Amino acid sequence: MEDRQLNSSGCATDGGKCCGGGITPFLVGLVVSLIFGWWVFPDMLYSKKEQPIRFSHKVHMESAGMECKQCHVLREDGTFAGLPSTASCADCHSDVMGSDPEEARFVNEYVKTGKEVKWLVYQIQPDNVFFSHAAHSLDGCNQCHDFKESELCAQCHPDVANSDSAPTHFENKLTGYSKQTMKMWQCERCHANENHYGVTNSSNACFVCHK
Amino acid sequence: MSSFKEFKIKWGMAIDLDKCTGCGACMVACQAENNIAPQPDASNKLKSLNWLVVYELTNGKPFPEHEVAYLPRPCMQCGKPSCVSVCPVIATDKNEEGGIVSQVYPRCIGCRYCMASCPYHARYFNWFDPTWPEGMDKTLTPDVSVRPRGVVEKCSFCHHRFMQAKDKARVEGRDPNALNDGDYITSCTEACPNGAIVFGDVNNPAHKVHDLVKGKYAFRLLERLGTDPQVYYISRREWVRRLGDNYLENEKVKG
Amino acid sequence: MALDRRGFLKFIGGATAGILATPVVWKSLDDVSIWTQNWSWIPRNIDGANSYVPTVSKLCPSAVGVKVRLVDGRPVRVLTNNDHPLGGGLSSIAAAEVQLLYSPSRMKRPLKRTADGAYVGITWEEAEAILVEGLKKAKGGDKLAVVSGDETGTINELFTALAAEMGSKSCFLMPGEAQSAAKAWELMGGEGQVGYDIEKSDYVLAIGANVLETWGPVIRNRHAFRVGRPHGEAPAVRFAYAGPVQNNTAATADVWLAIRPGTEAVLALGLANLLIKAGATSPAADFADFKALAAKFTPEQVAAQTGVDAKRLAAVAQELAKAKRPLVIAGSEFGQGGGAAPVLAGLALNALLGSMNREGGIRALPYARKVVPAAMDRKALLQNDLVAWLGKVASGKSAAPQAVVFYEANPVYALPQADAMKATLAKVPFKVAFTSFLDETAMACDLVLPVPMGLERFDDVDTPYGCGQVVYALAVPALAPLVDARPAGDVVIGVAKKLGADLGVAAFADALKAKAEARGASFTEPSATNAHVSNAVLPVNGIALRADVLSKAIDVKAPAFPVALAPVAKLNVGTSKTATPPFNTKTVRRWEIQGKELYVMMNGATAAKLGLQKHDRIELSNPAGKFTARVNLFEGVINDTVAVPAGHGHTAFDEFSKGKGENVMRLLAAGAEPGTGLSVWTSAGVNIAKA
Amino acid sequence: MDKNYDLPIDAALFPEGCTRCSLSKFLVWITIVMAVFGWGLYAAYRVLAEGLGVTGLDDYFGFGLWITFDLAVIALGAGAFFTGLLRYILNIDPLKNIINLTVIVGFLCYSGAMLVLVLDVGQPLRAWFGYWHANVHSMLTEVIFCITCYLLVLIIEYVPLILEQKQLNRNKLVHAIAHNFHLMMPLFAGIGAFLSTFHQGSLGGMYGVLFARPYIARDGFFIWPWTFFLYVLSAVGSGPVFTVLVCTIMEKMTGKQLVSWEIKSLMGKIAGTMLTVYMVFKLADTWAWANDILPRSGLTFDQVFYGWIYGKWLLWAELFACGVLPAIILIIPSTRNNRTLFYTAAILDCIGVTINRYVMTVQALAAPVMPFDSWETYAPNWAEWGASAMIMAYAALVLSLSYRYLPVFPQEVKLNK
Repeated sequence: MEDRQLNSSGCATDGGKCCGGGITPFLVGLVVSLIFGWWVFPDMLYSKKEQPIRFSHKVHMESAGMECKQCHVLREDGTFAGLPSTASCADCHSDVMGSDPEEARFVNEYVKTGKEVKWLVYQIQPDNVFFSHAAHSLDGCNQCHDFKESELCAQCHPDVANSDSAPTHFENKLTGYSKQTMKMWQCERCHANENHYGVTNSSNACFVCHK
Repeated sequence: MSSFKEFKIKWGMAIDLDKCTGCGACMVACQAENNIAPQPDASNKLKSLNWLVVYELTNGKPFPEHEVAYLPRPCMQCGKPSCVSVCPVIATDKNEEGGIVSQVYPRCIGCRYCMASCPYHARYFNWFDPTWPEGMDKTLTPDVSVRPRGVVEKCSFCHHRFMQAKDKARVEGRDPNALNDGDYITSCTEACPNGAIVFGDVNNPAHKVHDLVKGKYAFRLLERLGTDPQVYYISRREWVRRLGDNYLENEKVKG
Repeated sequence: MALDRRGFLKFIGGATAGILATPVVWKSLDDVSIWTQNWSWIPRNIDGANSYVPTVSKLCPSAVGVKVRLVDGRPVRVLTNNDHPLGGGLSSIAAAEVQLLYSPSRMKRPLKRTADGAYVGITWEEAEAILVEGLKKAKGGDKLAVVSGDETGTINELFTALAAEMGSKSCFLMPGEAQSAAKAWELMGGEGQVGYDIEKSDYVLAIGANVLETWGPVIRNRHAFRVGRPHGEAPAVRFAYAGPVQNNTAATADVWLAIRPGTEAVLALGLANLLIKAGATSPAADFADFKALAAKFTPEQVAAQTGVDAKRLAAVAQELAKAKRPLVIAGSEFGQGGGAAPVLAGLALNALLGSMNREGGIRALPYARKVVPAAMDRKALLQNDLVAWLGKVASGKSAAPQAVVFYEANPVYALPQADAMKATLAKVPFKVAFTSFLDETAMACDLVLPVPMGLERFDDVDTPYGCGQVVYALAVPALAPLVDARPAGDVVIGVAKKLGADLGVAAFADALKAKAEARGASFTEPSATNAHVSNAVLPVNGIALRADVLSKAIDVKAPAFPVALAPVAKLNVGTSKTATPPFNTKTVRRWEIQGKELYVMMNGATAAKLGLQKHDRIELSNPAGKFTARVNLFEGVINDTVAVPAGHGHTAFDEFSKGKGENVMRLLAAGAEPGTGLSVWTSAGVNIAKA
Repeated sequence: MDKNYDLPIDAALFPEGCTRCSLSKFLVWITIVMAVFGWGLYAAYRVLAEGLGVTGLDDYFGFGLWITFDLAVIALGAGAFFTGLLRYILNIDPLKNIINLTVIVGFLCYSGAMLVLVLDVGQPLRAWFGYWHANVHSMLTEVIFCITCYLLVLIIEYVPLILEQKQLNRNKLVHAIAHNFHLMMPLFAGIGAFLSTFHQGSLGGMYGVLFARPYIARDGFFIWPWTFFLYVLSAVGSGPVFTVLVCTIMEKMTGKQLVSWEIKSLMGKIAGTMLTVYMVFKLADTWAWANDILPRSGLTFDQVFYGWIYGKWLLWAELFACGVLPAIILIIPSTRNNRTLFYTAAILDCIGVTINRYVMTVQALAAPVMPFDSWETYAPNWAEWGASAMIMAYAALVLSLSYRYLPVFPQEVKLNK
């Protein structure tokens, strides 16, 4: 026992001799962790999910000439309906209208059964966030800006107006949120901008956005 | 200590203590509105979470001279809150038009310093995770987030109703910063069958509460400590008014 | 490359430096804190579109008009309905009604009791078969009894019609103020249902009647109080309350006259004496007799019997005399068991004050006509005295029935002498409960049938006792039943059919439609408020003051017990049918229940006399029963009286009420009121000893 | 190297020239300590897994035993910064004989306090918000930053002591690091003194700013209420003798003399002087509070005490029996050099500061402010005692290991010849 301890301490004393390798191990460690941290880790953190139905905003906007707010409705009491229900889609799609097999699948699997589509929301916010779509209106913002409706929406939402298929949804495995869920600092790009205050009556107060 | 903003709109309450019978409807309506979990045993009042509590006041005289009064105590939404400046992480603030003291649950670290600072005991801590009897969580409203254990919470004057009233005004093309009297009232105000609570903008002469808080019999709790509450009480009974603040023997009560 | 220790340390150093320059640590730190906002075991908000269903609460005894808020069809709140004649605020039960849909004690499916006493779930088909079999054995000769806990619904017509078809008239309501009032009104020769026009009165004297908590349509009463007492201003309507305890009504009343429990009629006659002396009179034929009777109730006499302060009594008499539209409301301080005498004396006072058939006074409201031909009408039903009948069954004077059907009633818990009543009911071979909750009575039944809760069914409220106007309100379902429940009305109609009886209505909904029509309501379908108000009144002619009855009925004996018992009823602890709703445990006052222990109240002088201090554990006992409790000192209780919070001590239901406190009904012994024969249990007494 | 088989098997690790008990005896002691530690660990687990509801805290007493414990140990741990200040900045050389112990005690008090805080905050996973989302107006923010920085300083001060461990120190690099650290010590002592003054003060300030709690509210100077300064003074008036007491307990347990009486007496003199200064201010503060702040709030002196549990005896004990009395004993040389009186005074001094921290925490919360509110009482439960005991066990463990293997006491060899 005594010997072993002496040996081990002996090794420690002549450690100076085996001080080989120079800076290489340090650099190797650095590079390995950088690769892990920037490339491997983000991939591990998110799971990829696709929308249950390949939905084309482009077809609806361009061919059908619709506007965002026709489906993403503000209700009379000022609350926002968010995604349309199957019933409201069925106003047009009561039967298969086009030749797209995805539309046919939608009609058969959802409209006919009355099931709701479990759409994945890219901007889903935590329960503690209160977001008023009524407050972020074209009228309000266009006092100074010159947004088209889809441009205004795209300030926060992915710009899907011209896309034929919905982007992949990245879900954070730890938090359960979408990769694109806005963080508070992103809201503050406008809310902490004092130029907005007098015009939009916005503010950066906590309770403007929290519930 | 930081200074506090003055607001154009100041939401306030005038609670007529001569009209409150202590029935508890406000306390139940508050829990249901704000997604507060029920407690099978709530007999330890120091550990039962309710944003609004009805205190029992007594004139301290023996039978038959005895009188009793009930005092509902929401958060006072102080003009100079003692809780805001002490919070180390800015989880609570008084910065929104209307003067409601905000409490942001995901920011709160649960240090409870704000609770120590509040002489009204208006702040509550989630000692455990909230639980509902099986299925009852389906009755939660979508308006207020459910708080996990370890954070402090308090009455928000049903702040979500303020947001909803503003949104309704917006879609109807009205000015969200000029709500009519009654467009926005708290759940307790609405529930009280005796109409003991009047809620509105204290700064707006068109709102009933504006005149009520200036009445001869209006007072606030612990006024002399300088917290400047936005909740006013009204009582024609002097002993009730006297219980609103600490008085030395020779001091006169207001009203 | 051979990696020695030093090299390894360098590698670790490099890796550490590197990792700090990547998002790994910082992002994780942030995401972990976001994770704490969204713990999977914390329920989430579920968004959706709001909708509102106006209805009336069948759960709350005050029958409050409400609005149910639904989010995508999911009920989340019961809200105030200011447009409803029975609305204008919430009671602490109605406010919790949505949450009670998910009460842990809710009945989820029909149950039958097996031979070993255990309950097993069965299908509705089995349940109805058992019910039909059981009822067949009870055919003919009052072998079936019905006990209903619903005072205002048309459902009673179906149950009583079924009983009639089976040859029985043993149909009872759970005891309440309405029975005492009906008896008194009948004795006076009044027609229809007596009503109190609180809304238009300028001086309301409530004797016993806890008008803001348990008497009549409480929320409607409170609304009148609210209107009569403008915020922060001098009250336009004065309220006076006489009772043994400074209860919720007394708390805000301008005057509290402390009187001993059970002496309401004495107080009323004392006031009558003073008013007559001051010149009050009545055209009643027996006024002279009444005057002679009242003269015996001198202030000294009244003070001695009731304990009231003579000066305060005189002051109230003066205020009554001066008021333009005074109204006297007499009843029981805890909503039952008061007998007819107090109401009779109270109505006589109204007669002296000229309040009969006047705005802000007493109104005679027409009963609605029956819509089920074979049914017993409300008037007849109110004449049946459940407590007296059970007393006869207990003593063997009446034969025990073969079957009893309970509809939303919990007599095992809620009747006076609860222990004895339970034993009596045990004699009945076949007992069925239609109920939403597994209550004490259901636990004593052979068959338990879940009914949808008020928010899940069509139902109605017809002019609750106390209303000054005819009010007919429809309850409409805000949602489909969450459990395997069936509306009792439809079950009864089906069962009757199987027993070979035709009740004359095809479905309960038809009965409701017919009733609405009978009341002259413009709606027969759900409407925005679902309520109809009518100013129809019956003439009040030839009212007698019945001094003959009063002189017999007022029978103030020397107290048999050292301490009088005053139960204190409050709505926040629910009803016997619901127990304490989950949210409401927080509204129970600190020194009312601590853990499992009940606190009872007495004033300092009484406590000193008994050698007691706050928190002392005591035993309350009398021949009816006994229990232990702790002492809370409350100066708002008259001397030599112990005030006991009612509504606790459930032995059924869930963790929110089961086993907490004691049931005061166990200490209340019922006696018969001389002259009227009504059962009374408002003047109980107890022995108190340190435990 | 000759092997002496009479020595404990880990003798090679002992400080130069020192003897220690056998390893088995040491392990028995460590086992006892670890048992206590385990109990606390279980309490900590329950608190973290289920929530703070398992403690005796409630909505009236959001602060309780743990905060009292934190404040008390931080005050008593002040021996570290003040002795450091005197030793390195003011060059009072004899203090080098006890400075190592003050550093260890300081480190233990501060790290222990931080550990308790992890349990005491409801959301420990968000604790970093204190740095990232700091509210500059909050005294607690000042506390968080100062305590964290000061704990780093204490670690830096503790590290060279570890590196001076006999076997480690044979390594030239380690030796060089330890040596250089020592040269920088005055710098760290200075930073430490600065940080520590501020956080001791801001702990007091935390209470003094609670203007709606008349029991603890105090007027003050600039942004700091008087309690800010009182806390600094009371800490330096008790920290040095606490270190002496720890040292004496270690002496009793080890049966050795570790620090000479002169040094202890010197520490006593330092503490006594500061305590005297403190008591002058504390008495003045109490007088002003009773005659100005309370009546301004509509309260009388009698109203802020209640029954036995929150009785006036606590105040009298704090001010006189545990304040004025030890101050007198410690400043008068003849009484100070009477060992019995000295130790009595030291113990009373520490008790006095603990009472102060207790009443400022618990009684302040117990005292009702709304006239219709009631006095409530608080008693810590097993979970709080357990977690506190865990910290004591942790301290005992670190002290035991440090004593056994590190050259903590420069005089030990000489004094035990």
